[in-house]
Amino acid sequence: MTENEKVPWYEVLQRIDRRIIYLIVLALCSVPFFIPIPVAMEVSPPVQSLFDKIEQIAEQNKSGKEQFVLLAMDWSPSVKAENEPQTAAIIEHMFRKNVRFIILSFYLPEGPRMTETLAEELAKKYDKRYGVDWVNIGYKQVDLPAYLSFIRDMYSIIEKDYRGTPIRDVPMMKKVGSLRDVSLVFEATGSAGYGIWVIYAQPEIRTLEVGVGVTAIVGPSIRPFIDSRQIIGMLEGLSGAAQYEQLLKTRGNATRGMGSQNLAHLWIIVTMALGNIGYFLSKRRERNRKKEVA
Amino acid sequence: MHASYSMLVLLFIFSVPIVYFILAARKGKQIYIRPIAGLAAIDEAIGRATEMGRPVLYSTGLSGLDIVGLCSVAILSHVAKLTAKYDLRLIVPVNSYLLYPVVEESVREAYADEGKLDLFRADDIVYVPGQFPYAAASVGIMHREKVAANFFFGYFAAESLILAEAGSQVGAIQVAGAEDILQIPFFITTCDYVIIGEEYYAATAYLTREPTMLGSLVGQDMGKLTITILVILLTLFGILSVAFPNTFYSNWIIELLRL
Amino acid sequence: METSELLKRRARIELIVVLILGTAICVYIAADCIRYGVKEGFDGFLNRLGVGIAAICTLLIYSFLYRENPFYRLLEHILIGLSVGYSTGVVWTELLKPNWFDKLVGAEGRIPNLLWLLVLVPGVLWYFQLSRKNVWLSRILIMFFMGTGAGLGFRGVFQNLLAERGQITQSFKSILTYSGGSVSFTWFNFDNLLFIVIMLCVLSYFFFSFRHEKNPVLRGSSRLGRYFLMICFGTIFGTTVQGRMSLFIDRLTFLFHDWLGL
Amino acid sequence: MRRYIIIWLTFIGGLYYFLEFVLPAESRMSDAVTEIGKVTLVIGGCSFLLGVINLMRMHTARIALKRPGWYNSVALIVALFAMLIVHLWKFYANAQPGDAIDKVYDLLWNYLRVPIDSTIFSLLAFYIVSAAYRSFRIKSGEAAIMMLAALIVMLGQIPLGQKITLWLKSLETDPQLWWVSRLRFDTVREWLMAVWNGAAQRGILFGALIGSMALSLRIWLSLERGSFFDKRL
Repeated sequence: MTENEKVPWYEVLQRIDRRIIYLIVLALCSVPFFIPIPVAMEVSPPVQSLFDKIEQIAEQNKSGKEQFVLLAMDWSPSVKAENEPQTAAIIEHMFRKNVRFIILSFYLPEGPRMTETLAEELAKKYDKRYGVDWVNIGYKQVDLPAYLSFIRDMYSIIEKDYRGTPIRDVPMMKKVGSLRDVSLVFEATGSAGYGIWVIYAQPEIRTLEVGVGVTAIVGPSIRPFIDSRQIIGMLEGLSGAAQYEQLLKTRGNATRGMGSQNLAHLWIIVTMALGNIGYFLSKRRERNRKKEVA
Repeated sequence: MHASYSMLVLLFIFSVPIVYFILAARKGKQIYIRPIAGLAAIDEAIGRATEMGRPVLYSTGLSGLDIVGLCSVAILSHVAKLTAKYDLRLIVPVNSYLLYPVVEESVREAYADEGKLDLFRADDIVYVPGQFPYAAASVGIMHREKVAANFFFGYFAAESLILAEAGSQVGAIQVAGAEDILQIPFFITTCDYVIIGEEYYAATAYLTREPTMLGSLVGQDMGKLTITILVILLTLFGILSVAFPNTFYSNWIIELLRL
Repeated sequence: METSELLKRRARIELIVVLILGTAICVYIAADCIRYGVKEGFDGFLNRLGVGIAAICTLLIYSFLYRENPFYRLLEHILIGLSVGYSTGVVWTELLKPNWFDKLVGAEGRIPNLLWLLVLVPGVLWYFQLSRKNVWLSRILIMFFMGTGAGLGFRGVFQNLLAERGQITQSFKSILTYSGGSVSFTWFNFDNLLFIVIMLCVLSYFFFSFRHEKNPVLRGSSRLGRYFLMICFGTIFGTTVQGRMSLFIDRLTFLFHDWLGL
Repeated sequence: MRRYIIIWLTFIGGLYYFLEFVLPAESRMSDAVTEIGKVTLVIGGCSFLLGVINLMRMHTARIALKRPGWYNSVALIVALFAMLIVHLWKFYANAQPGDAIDKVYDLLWNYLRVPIDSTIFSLLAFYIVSAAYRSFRIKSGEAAIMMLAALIVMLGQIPLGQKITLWLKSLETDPQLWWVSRLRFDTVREWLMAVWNGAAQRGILFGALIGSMALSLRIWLSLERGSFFDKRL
């Protein structure tokens, strides 16, 4: 196709320069920072059942023996965009309902560190104190054998909390005998970290339920575990966190982010359509040209 | 928590065929593995590359010295034999320093087997650490060398999208295979053929005719057959226990599994 | 000749744009730091300077989308250095010091227990990976850990399949519902039947040692299985779009909200 | 001789945990789990210097030979030791949140590590848009099905997409047309995810679990011994 022959419009459709596409993504994602876009969403069942589980723990704590929540924070800065709002929503809900929780990670040192800053920010809003309302054990590098010993006796491999104070001296830990006092493990992860809690911990401790906050790409592979109730609740990417914030009636980062998600998704659907229209038309033109030649 | 009887029985049912078929295959018993469509696509891609006379790129992704990486090396030696036979240049970017010597040795051996050792260029086996530097380097090679065919076999993470999309822009014919299914959707949109999940190991067994892998695959098929039968029985007994409540007072299979 | 002229012109334009943008950003950061410095003292100044540096790093990395450039490569190497430095430091402070060194030297009143020195014997084997001659020594440790991993793998597989809420035990789905003496086929049962059919077809796709010519049922079910797999991959593509977009939106929130204060 | 040592060590490594799982509780096998856990944890931890040594070997060579981009290696080494030293200094000085060293640590962490890490990863948002635009072509029936599923999932997960079909929700109570209200984007997405995708994922999961069990068996019994893996390993 020599330069001077006018390029048919549907060829142009398929060859818009990469950088123009990127500029439009940048523009569309920036719009909701200035113009509000509707962000109300329908709450999906996995998000609702995780919300109900924490409500149920709060009710039980009023009457029976206090149950705690374990936050397994296996996420790193590269996936903080999705896991951080999820963790913030869960922590806010627990602070509201006076449910006490333990933060730790067996995979990544970064997770507990970033969760601690979240907890301290939210603690100011609900005047909660470290050591009394939540404990951060930080990162413990653990292989499977050590993990099994953790399930059977929590204090076997936990010596100190992340600030260095011996674990026995932390006021809240006096009420936590073993993993049997934990009735929900909330695992926030960018990869398939939920496996060890679902496969190894739950069969040993019947009362333990597992909820996960995962990046959107991992969401679909969690569904068989939700079907078998090995996992009772899931926050799937930013929309999962936004739905949870909607249940809490707060307007956090996730809800703000959904405005940009709206326009970004619509733009991707438009580009897919453009690409395919151009593709079909140019294929039909080729068939016509072949018919003329034949 | 210790194994319940049903777990012990299932462990027995799964393990025996695997060990039996591995040992049988070792003794030379002929094992049938159905042809994997993806492998025909490899030959077609190499044919296309010889027509165009352009180099071929084979990426092992982020795989290290583990089962996934070694299977990728097995498929690589098959591809290397083909490129040697048709005098094509083969470029292999590798991400793991542990896998790098294994890759180099396998390609050199393949070129030697075809008697084309003079064609083998050691600096075509490129070592690039880091996830995104690896993707950027491979994309650079695709554009500079105008590669005719791309092969992606091994463990891929988020950078699969960058590699496959750049490859389809260069107009190369692409075949991919990954055991981890999270990246398969991106390979499907950009490649001509994709080997999915377990097929990845079947492709290695089909190519290398390795007795351990062949026997293990047949043994695993028996395990999958057991699960299929178990699920069908579970459903059947479920229907019977509802349709004829007096004879089948409960779903026997469930009680059996709970022993 | 003509293209090199074009290239030179383009390079000049790029340089001018980069200079203008660069000075504008630096001026804004300087003003911002001074403003906070006055208002909140040195802490505020340091904080805003940090936010300014983070914003510059973010913009430099996004310049990679326009064209490959040395800044992107530099920041990538800094990231690798920071993460390896951090993880090395953390393994010492979180794992080796409390679980090994403290017990060895008997910190906090515990009696020193020299037995822990024996742990170094296998521990050192890792480093034979670097030596050419006796790499096999490091292979002992790798294979031992693979062995323990394999041993534990059995527990993992069977507890996942057959535990009280296992994948097989929960694959029992009622196809007919019995209510008040009558048997009915509700929407719930339809979903269950559909679930089992799709699951078995997808599982049949991964059968490798059966001849498709001999058993047509398998040929049909595995072809169906591949179509069902496509639906599964479609859902993964759909959710990944949302996942990747939120990564960029999070950076935009940082730039607009934290840095520019909009 | 070396091979037999490795084979037996692998077998013994796996044997304890295999028996601990298989034998019933009375076998008192699992009492030692906590002790063994502590020792294996430390042995595993001892390998932590490997990463640093490999990086240093590669990058000091690049600096010595003045290869192109050697200044990047200098930056890498400086960043590595900066983070390591600050981390250890903060630990041993037992710094409280207000101290100077803690501020330097926050500067390195919040304003260098986190932004670079999350920004590099966010480049993927642009690549997925260009992949959707330039490569996601409906070339075959399979691609058409995949595209349809992707569209439903995408529209069902964003507020605007859900709003398109939200008006159907009013029909929920209507005796005849109640099922029409189930055809909203978000309910169809949930149905697609839970049933179609869930079933396919469980099918894949069964295959993967049996595959991992076969792999465990082969490694534990060193059945890989005769295969080409062993020559390579």
